[in-house]
Amino acid sequence: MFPPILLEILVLVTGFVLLLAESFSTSTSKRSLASIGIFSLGWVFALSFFVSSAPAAVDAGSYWNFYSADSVSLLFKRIALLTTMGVLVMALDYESVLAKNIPSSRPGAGTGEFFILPLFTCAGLMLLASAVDLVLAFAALELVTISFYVMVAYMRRSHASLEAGVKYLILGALSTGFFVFGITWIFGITGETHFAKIALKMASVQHSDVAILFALVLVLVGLGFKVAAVPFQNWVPDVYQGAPTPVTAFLSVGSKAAGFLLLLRVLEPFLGVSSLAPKILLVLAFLAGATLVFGNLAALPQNNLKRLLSYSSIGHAGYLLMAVACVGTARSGFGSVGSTVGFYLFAYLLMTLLGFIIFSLVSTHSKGEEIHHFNGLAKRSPLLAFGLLVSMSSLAGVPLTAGFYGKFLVFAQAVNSGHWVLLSLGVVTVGAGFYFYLRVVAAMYWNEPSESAPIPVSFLTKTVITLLVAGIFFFGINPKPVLAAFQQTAIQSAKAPSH
Amino acid sequence: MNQLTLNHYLLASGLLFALGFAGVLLRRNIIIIFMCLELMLNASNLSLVAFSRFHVGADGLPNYNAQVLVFFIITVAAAEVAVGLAIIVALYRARQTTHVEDIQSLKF
Amino acid sequence: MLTTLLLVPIVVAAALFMGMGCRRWAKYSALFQLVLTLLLWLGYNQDKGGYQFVSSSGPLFPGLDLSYSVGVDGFSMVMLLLTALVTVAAVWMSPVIESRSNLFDGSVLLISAGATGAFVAKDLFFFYAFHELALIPTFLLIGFWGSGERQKAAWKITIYLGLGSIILLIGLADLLLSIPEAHRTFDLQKLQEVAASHLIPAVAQVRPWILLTVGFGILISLFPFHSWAAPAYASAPTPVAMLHSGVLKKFGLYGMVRLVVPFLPQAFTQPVLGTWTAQDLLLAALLGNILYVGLVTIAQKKLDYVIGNSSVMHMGYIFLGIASLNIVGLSGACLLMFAHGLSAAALFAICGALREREGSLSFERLGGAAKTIPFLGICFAMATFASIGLPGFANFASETMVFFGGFNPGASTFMKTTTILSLWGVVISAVYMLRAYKAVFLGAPTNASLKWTDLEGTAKFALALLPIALLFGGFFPRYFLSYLKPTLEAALR
Amino acid sequence: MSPILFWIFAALMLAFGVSVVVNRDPVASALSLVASFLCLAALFVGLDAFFIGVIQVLVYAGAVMVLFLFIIMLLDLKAEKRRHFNKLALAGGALVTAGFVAGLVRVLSLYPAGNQPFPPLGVAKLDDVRQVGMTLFSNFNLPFQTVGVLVLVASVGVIVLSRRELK
Amino acid sequence: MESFLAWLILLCPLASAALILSFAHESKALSVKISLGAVGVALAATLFLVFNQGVCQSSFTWIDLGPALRLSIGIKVDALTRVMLLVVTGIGALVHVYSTVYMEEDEGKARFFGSLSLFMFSMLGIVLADNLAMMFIFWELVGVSSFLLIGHWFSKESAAKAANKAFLTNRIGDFGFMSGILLVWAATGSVEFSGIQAGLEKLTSNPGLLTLAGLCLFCGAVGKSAQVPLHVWLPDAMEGPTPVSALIHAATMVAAGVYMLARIFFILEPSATALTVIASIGAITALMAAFMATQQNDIKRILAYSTLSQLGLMVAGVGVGAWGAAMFHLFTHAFFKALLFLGAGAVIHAMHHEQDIWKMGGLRKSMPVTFLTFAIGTLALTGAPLLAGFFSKDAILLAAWHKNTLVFGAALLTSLLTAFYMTRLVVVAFLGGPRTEAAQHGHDCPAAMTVPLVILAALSAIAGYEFFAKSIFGAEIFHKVHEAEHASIVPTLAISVFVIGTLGAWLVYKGTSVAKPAAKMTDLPKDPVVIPLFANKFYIDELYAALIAGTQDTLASLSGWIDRVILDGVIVRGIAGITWGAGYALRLLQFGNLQGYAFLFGTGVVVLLYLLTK
Repeated sequence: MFPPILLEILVLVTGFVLLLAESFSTSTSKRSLASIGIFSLGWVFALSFFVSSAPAAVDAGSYWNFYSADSVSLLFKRIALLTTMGVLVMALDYESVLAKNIPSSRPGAGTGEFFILPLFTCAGLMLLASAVDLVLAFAALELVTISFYVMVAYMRRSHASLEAGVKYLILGALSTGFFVFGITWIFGITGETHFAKIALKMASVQHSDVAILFALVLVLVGLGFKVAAVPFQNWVPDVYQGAPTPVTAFLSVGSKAAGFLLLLRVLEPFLGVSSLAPKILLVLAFLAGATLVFGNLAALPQNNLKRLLSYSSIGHAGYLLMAVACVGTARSGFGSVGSTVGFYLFAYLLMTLLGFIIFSLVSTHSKGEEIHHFNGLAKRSPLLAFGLLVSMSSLAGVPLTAGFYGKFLVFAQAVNSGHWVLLSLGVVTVGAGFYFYLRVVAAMYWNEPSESAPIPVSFLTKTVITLLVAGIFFFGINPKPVLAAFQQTAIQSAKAPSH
Repeated sequence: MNQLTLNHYLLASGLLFALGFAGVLLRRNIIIIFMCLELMLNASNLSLVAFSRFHVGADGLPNYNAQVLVFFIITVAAAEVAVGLAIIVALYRARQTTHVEDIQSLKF
Repeated sequence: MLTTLLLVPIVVAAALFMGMGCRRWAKYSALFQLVLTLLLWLGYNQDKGGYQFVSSSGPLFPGLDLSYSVGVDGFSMVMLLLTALVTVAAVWMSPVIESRSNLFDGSVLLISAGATGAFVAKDLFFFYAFHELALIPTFLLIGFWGSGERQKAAWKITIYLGLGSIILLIGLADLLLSIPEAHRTFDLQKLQEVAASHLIPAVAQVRPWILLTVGFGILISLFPFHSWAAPAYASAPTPVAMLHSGVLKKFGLYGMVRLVVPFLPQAFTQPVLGTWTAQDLLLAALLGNILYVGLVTIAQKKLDYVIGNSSVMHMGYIFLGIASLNIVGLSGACLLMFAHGLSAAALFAICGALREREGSLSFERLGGAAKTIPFLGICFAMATFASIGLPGFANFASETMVFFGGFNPGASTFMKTTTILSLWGVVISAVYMLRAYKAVFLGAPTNASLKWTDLEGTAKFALALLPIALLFGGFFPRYFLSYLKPTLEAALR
Repeated sequence: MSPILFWIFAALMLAFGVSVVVNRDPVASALSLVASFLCLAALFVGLDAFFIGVIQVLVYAGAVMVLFLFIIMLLDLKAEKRRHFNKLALAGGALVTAGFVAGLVRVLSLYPAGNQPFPPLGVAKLDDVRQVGMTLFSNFNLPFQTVGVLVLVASVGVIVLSRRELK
Repeated sequence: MESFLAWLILLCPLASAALILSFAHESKALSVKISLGAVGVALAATLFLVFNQGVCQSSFTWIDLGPALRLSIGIKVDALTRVMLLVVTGIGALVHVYSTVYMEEDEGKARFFGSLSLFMFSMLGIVLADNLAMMFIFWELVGVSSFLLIGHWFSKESAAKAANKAFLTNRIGDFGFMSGILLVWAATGSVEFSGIQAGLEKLTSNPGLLTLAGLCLFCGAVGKSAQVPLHVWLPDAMEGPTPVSALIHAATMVAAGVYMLARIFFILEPSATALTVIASIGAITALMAAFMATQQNDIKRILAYSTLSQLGLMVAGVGVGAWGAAMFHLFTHAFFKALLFLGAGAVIHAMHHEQDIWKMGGLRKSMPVTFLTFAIGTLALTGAPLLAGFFSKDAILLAAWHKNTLVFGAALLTSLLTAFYMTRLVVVAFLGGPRTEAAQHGHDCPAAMTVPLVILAALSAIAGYEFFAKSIFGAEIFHKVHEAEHASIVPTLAISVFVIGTLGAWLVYKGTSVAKPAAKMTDLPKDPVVIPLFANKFYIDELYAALIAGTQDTLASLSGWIDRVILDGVIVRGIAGITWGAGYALRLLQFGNLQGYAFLFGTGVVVLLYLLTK
């Protein structure tokens, strides 16, 4: 059994080594960097099953105060690793587009860092997964955010990429401002930054409700931005559309997963306080409802698939928030909210990644992102079409796919908590979802292609697609491997503070 | 007036924060907007330091955890400025503008 | 055994999707399904009753009793037989497909597999999930290979059913959560025992009742959620229309009997809307199916729409049987599911065969076809007779039970009135079905119809299976009831 | 810190803050920013956070302002010809800001701890640097390392984004 | 033994139908053999039962749901059953024989015989049924077989229409019948005749319910026996082949209603209201149909209306409490009406499917056997003394005389009219000279057709006599026939109306029998109101057509419109449209301006702030 921090260290070391290699190598092709990255991450992923998982003890040695390696953290680390691997695979296929959009004298130059930065992002996500202290959480979150700033704006010849970069930068910094202000207040009220200690303080010390709620609003704003909750979602469609597709996928999965994990961890100490919990949950429900409706309905008239997926990403944030809004109020049953969110994110990882990989391939090849560029894909490239079909079905929540399980759990949580208004919004949005997701399927299967040549797909990509499809079905039938992580989880419900 | 309380600092900090936020909403030059964001971050720092001084520990020292956090925030802000300005420069090179109304091609 | 039954069509479908195999594979798969189902049917010990051929994977969900487990009791056995019969007829009668026929056949098999799965599932989750397996294939099939306004119809059915299933999902969750935690399980067999101990208080039954009834109701095309059905069936390719109206739609009814009746019996008598009880509302809705949709059917001028609407109308009878909440009505309803499945499938099959011969199915362009295509004519006549409830066919036996059930001495006045009014529906259905039969098969042959050729070879046998099964059921309803009775008695306990 | 000093520095800080927001000339804005931060540093010192005050001066006056000015020069940004605040933006911005301030004031008024004076320190003389350093390198080592990586990423990013011509 | 025979009677025709329809539908000869064999066996078994006065009861369960509901297919042979059995199998057998020739050239002969066997099965089922549910089953089945047989020549638009009409009209009656069964079942807990009888007091304790149940059950008879207002199908049913008309639409199926009423008389008896209604409907039917018959030109239609009228008489008989008399009339009527139809069939056959009596004439000479038998039939029907009809009609009249003067009057008038229109038929068709080419070349048919005529003529002559009828009816039922106290005025009146009617028609129509161009032959006397009213069947068909168009079709198109426009268009599409529109509107929030986004962001913050800290 290895110490869990080894995982982050290995990822970072890989990053350093590749950085050095990039600067000293004379080779024009940077593809091998990505391959090494994927390979290493794969090893780290494998290793993650052999680390000793242990939750952080509050008063253990100073170094580990902030770092928890419970099974939930491990699950999220794995999510991060898988996402990054997927992103790197996509990045390989995306190289041609990238090279065209970087001002350089030689093709392929300047792409190297694009393959390396995700490793650092990944490390940031992994650290975030383990962070049980606001300081580490802040540091790790900013590591992730800053690397995203760079990656989003990476294609300097593409006006869209730059515009997305600037928008993300400004709004991201704005949200960071709020987040930091919120942290400040939390610290100010409790005098602590460690979640568990905050919880203890909340349970024992007299405090001012209004001040705490003020702090929480600010934190919620910051995290709401990360998870794309309405009304802090504005950046999402524009940035997703402008960013290089692999980065979009990364943002959509990684950033969101991080945001939700942090949201749960931050809220946990406060939901235990009976005078606060109803108000917090009300706000969460409000956010959830707005997010659900906005994300899913605004996607209806969308013709650009990438933008459609970004609205869809908002919509899914809505479902996740719906689950979060159930924290602590539920009659018992159907596992914890944490497990619901965790599984949903995991499922979301599989299906979104699959969708983006195929989208990236097809849009690169047919030079367009509109839905009509996917016309007749079933005839041109059946595998891609089937993959996208599975991805869209899963996103829409068709049973026997992982996406359905996620949605099932969310709805069950909401029923359990009696959120009937949210549920009725949920019904409408699921209906809308069926429409816009299946529009893609309809284009692929009903329409005739404008050109018949199949789209070339590398072996690696094919393998990844197959694995993702298999994963979607497997976890759509048997969610146990993922859910098991939450059996002895810290994020249970507010009723039982973790330590 | 005679004795400084925590609220004095918090109010000052809050006003600075609001000022920064107002700047973000009003100014159209991205660089200025970015400066305003720095104002907001530093407003938090003021609060944090005030809280740090407020939470005197059993050992009679201010709560240094908060000061460390301030240190991190300053560092992060600096890094953010660096990257942000690089992006702005890249934007300027490509589009010869740093105005927000010139970058709204991505919409709806 | 049951897993094999389920996996064979899925595997064959997968193979077909990957471009392997050909149409014959699909046909053999369907045949295999029928043979295996018949073996199961004969192997099922109806004296013992209960779930048999059970196998389970062990829990799949930490903390919850959810597992992949299959098993059949008498009721699911009957539904399984229906599935197998209709599948064989659908696959073997399937029209010639020029474009991407592998995808077509594979999708059809998937629909069948979905239905099979829903009926063999012994776990609530998989019961629900398998039903939805058909959603996407249906969408693809109607949209690409359908006729008329196919894309519009495909969208409509998909979104409508999608909405229905999500409401249903919420209802199922609500139902499960209403059960005290110690008894909560996804296992249908255990649920049956739980239901028998009536753990849900009467007042708490109303909300899940409404959710489930609306959810299932949408899937079953209960009035006023029926408007998706007729256009979808009219546009759908023949096998889809057959499987969907014949088998898949029964899923909702199956669910009503499996879940609503045993768990929420007291909800029926709880006031919901003013002084109207849940039962009253259901009765009003089913009258909408029988009388209103019946009249709508009379107004149709195309064969496919007549049959599509008639299929909606007949759901009313099944609901009447369910609403009566007694063994007589419930048995009638269950047998009627079987009977209606076969007769609707037969009608759609013939409708499809006619469409292959004549593009439009509007009455003014058809006539006198019995001269040139007597076999289809006879089958159509038999299916018509069956569907309008003539003795000799299973439909009659079951409708009789439904009426007796609805008119049982303990029934409320509204219930009895509804039964009598439903009885009038039998007249209505005779009006439109005979009108349709006359318009298509009787009278002077049209020029076009003189060139038609009758069904050939295996397709003939495949089609004939359906009326034969109907006759069998009509003559020996007891045989089927011996399968159904233990389940239904348990459900009513 | 004596209240007088607090009032002076706080007022100056806010005044320069206003100047950042309203100044037409970017250079003036940048200089106001630094001035504001210097006042902030003074407030830090007044709160016995000497080390942080020093860092504030070093980082902002020394690095960040230079960076801003450098970029302003590099891009050759001119002062805006006229102060064209969009009326709508002005109204909206004012409204939102006012709303936020109102909320804040309300929270402060309801925050009991806020009305208490600062407790006296238990030691006569603070060895501030040592204390911060100890905390940073012991308890906060892991976040510190993380921030280190962050800085690395930022520098890589800056290089990537601003390389003019690639090899 | 008895029950075996009874089952044999029931199942033989079923087996025949199944065999013919599934295997022998390609071979005419084989199907004829099978069918004849089946009916022969049935007849033989029936004769055995009749002569041995066999009684039996046996059943097997069809639907078994424990105490809640148990429906069985059961047979019960008693005196009443035996009478009907004999009528059905006897006439059935004759019609089968007759049909072998009559349908010789028809390409659907196999189908015809299959359907005929199916009919035999269904009809025998009604007769043998020991419970209402089973009776209902076979009730419906005779409807089907009648549908198949009426629509035998389905390529003919009118035949297809008539088949549908017959079926649907019957369905309406069956709706009432089933409702009645449900009412009775709900009250007494049984559908078996014996069970109902046992639980009858539960029903009689509630007179309103009793009357309702009785009338609902009667609805079935109204449909099947073509009573007003559901009589419209029977004349149209003449589109079927003539043997079918003879068997189904004259002798047996249409009489099933009367048989059913006799069976359930014990339910009707306690309700005076129900009986009065039944008597009135019967009387009205009898009278109306007789009026209509006087102005028909189609030989089969005249007979059809006559059937209607006689059925009305029988129903009126039941209504006045004389179910025995009604059954007796049913019995005799079956023979002479079958005879008349088969005779008409012979004429039609000979005339190459000409049915207009005005295109006949003088057939007396060319078709002597047919004429002779037809004349016997006519006399029997019109109530000529010493023939069968006289006795049975007399029994009904007698009962009515004691019970209900109005009914009696109607019945008497009906008899008068019957004598009139039948004489008119005979005079116009058979006497005088031939009016057309075809009529000149008439000829008697082959033996297979004439022998049944002769047999039936013989039976028509003797069926009314006590020695014959009693041997078949059995003593205890025959006693019911003549329950009513004798009143000598009744036969006197009956004979006088017979004489008046016959003479009247003779006088009116004998002049027309001189060979004249057919085109000029019209009915006499001229009258602008009454005659068209009779000729057009009181415009009831038109009334119904208008009624259906006015209610059902309007409702249907209204519902169709609501479904299409309101439900699907406005509601479903409206909801979809609103959702889509909302999506479109929400999308506009993504207007691309960074500061706008920041503003929204800030608004969000403020809103949350107020939500939480308010």
